[in-house]
Amino acid sequence: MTEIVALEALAARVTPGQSLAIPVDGSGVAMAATAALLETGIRDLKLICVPISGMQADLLIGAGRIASIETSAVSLGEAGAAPRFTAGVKNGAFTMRDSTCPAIYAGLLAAQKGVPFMPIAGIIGSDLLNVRPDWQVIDSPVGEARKVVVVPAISPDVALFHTPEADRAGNVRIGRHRELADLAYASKRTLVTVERIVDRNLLDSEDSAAGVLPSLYVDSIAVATGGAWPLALWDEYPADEAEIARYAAMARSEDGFRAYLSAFLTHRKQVA
Amino acid sequence: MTEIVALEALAARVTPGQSLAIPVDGSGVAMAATAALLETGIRDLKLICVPISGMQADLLIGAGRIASIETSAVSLGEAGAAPRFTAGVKNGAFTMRDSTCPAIYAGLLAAQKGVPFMPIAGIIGSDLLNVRPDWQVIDSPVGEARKVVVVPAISPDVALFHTPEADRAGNVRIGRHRELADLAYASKRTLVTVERIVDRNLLDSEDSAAGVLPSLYVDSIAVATGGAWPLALWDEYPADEAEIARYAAMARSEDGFRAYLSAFLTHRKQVA
Amino acid sequence: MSTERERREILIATIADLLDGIRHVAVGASSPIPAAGAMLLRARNELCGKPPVRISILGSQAHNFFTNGGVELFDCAAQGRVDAFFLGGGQIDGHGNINLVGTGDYPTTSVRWPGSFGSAYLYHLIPRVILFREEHSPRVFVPQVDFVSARAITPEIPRRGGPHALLTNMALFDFDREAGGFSLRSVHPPFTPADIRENTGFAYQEPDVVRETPRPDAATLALLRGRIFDELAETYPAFARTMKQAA
Amino acid sequence: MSTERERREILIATIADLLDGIRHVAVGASSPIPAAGAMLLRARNELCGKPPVRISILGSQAHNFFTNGGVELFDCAAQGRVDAFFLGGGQIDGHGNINLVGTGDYPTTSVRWPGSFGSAYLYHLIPRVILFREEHSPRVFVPQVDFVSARAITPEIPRRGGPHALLTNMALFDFDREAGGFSLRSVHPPFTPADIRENTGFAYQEPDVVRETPRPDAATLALLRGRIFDELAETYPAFARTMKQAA
Repeated sequence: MTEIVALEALAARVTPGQSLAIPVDGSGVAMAATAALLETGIRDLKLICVPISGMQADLLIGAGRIASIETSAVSLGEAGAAPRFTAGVKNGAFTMRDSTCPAIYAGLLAAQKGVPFMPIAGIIGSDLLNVRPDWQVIDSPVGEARKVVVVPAISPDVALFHTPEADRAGNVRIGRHRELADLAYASKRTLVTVERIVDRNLLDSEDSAAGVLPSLYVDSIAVATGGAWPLALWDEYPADEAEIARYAAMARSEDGFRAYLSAFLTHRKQVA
Repeated sequence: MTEIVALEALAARVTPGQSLAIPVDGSGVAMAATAALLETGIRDLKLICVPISGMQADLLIGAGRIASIETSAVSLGEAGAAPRFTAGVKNGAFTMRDSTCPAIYAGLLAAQKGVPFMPIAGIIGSDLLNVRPDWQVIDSPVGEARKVVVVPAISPDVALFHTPEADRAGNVRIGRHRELADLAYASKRTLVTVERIVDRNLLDSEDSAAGVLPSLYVDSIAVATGGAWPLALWDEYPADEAEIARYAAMARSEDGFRAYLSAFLTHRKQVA
Repeated sequence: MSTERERREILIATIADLLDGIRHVAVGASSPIPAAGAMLLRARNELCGKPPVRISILGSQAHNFFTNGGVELFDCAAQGRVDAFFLGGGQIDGHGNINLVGTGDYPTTSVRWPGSFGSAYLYHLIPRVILFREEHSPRVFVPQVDFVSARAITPEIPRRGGPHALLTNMALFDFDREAGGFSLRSVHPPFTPADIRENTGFAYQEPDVVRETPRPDAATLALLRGRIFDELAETYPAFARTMKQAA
Repeated sequence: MSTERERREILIATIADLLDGIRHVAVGASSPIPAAGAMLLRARNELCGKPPVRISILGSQAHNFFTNGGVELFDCAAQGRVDAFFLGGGQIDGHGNINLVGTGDYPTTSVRWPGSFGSAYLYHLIPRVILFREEHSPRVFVPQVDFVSARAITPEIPRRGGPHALLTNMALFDFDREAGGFSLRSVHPPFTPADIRENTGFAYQEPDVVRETPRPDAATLALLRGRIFDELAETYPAFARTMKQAA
């Protein structure tokens, strides 16, 4: 059953060398938990961005905590390129596994369905097929005769994300953000931070149940108020664009990144 | 954009020879529309039960309107075997395509994803593989090396189901019954009957939006009060077990079925 | 009437024992006895402070933890999140194979049953599948099923799922996945091992001394006749009423 | 400032024209000009009683018709339910291939861009992909991209999707799928065909007489500067404010 723990305890559930799946900005990025995770001294993470990431990935990269990254893009959006990602790729600081958004979803879907691979439309002709030898083009074995790309299952060790609320039984409200469910279904363990724990059972009414990830898929929950800051959380709060721009500017240099990271971690501890 | 029409007009959207996908009892079976469809003189339907059916399939079979049926089971549940189905199989009255529940979902998912086939766990060793030459066992081309069953895409011409409500833009409330969305995503055309049309936009609030099938996937809507009767509709009304038992008893004979069908169609016209 | 109730109570208590240790059991629609067994285990674990048991009942609103539609049970099983399930069969053979399709030549079978449902898939994926078929007769328990809806053992591919036990109105069998067959564990009173031999069409292992299936003890009966039948009434009102009235 | 506004207005009006006839257009995040073009078409169709246009803007709440998570846009495109989309590129070559990954030797590219996003997939599946890249320079428009994120034509497999046109700050090109290349359709004032030749690194077809891209007419401008920028403000407040202020 789902445990409700402190943020530090939740972060401690991630161990070095594990694969960690994280959602796209705005979907519910667990930034507070990322700070707590950095504090644990985590290293050698195999990051899986579903299907892209921004500042969260850039922080983990800049702090030297990742061994590899599988993603369709890393970008700070309006604030421009992700500086530590860009620098890290050039330095070969980690293994880069370039992908395309629906291929990440397809890999997770294969894990959700317990099959070793998933076929996916499109992609043929892309150089991604050259740099991803784990992908293949096959002739469809049944049905319409045509060539189709197949990608292997992606089964993350841990999924980590942030949402507005959970109930005491561990049911998590995900609303329309079903990509968070996709993450949880495919992952061996799912860690969720929330703005608040509510007393009502989220599965009780048909209307609210439709937007719920059942506790069956949720291992640990921690409360983290403003837990996605400086990123947006649905209609709860918008992105702190100024803060992200400040990060983008500082992270251009290694020293600037160190200074930002230190202040970010300190800020997080003060909020907690 | 979604049209809102009379029940008869909705039924007339289905033409002879088309493949028609219908959901499991209790999920939202469009029984009133089935009566209207029978009145159109429809024939040669290729029925696809997602993933099983009961009285709806049995009525269409008994009335001689289907050319083939793909299903994991046809059963009246508590009321026992589906008499016209059982008799029809023995007579070879239609082409029988036996399946297993998740294989039906897998076929629909392939259509949803625009791929010609879908891998699926399990099944190996089942005689279903012998009677479904369109299914194959392959060695996984990527990822974990193991044997896996692949099934072709199922792209129904028409999906038909019943739910409590739709809004004027054509958004349909499906709650947790996401199998209805699976049906719509995979089908070329989706026809929905509802208990009522509501004035508010179902996509307006995040909570209600989570349980909505967007109008993008909905071609035609008709109001049919009590439209699932005698089957259940979620928490709106329970199944009329006595009526289903009456059907089960009468449909044991060809004559009894004819009498039931005639009364059923008359009843439907009186309700409308 | 009281005998009928006792027969069912033994089945329910036996199912609770067979489920011991699981975290999540799924129960098909129209399965009041398996559901009652699962509820009995859940109540017992709760009373002894043992880990909680999650029960998913297909078609129930109250026992529905799923929010992703009809496919979620199947996905959930593939992910290893369902520990136990129940399957029946128009025919069950000595190799543990089940037939939900019909007898005679496919497709125009002489007897046609509803169809394979999810069996072909779930049998591979759920570790503890309990075969539950009340009718114990040579017609049901055959040497070889006419159609294999779901195969019990597939040595050519690795799998986590398969049969764990076979429970009928007369007896309880264990399934040995290595040997690929059943062995008689116990016989429900008042039946004898000879009754079982007479009514089973397939070969099975029989120990020298065959135990009697234990009747539920007083504490179990009290729990069953009180709380469990109350809980059951929400999903299976008619069944729960019959059991209560018989008490 | 007014020139900058006029430049953008031409782009927006051109996009509306390029989208004419579609039912559903999807717009990526941070794409105010494509979004404004789509909104202009929607408003125009509504005013003329033409079929309604659905606009999905990724990351927007108000323009979000999806309820199945991040994968729905991709599924929707595979189902043929998305008629038009916009793609850019760090490099775009004369064959219509786009590069969103970087220049130099992969993986330790000398210039690294964010990544391929959904391009490798959507380029195959959406019939009318509009390549939109404001910077018009030989650095962007190259003979051959260093990395093909998404290929424009794959004769070996049937596909419904691919490039329809290329719109830049200076010109509009049509893409000819048979010939596999671009042809200049019009040049935005004040640029000349010679400017285009000078700033385009790939070969393309050029007609004998090159048209000027039409400036939006008065009715279009009124619609744009009123209703469209108001509608746009919900998703792109900063952009809409700038455009309004310039007016």
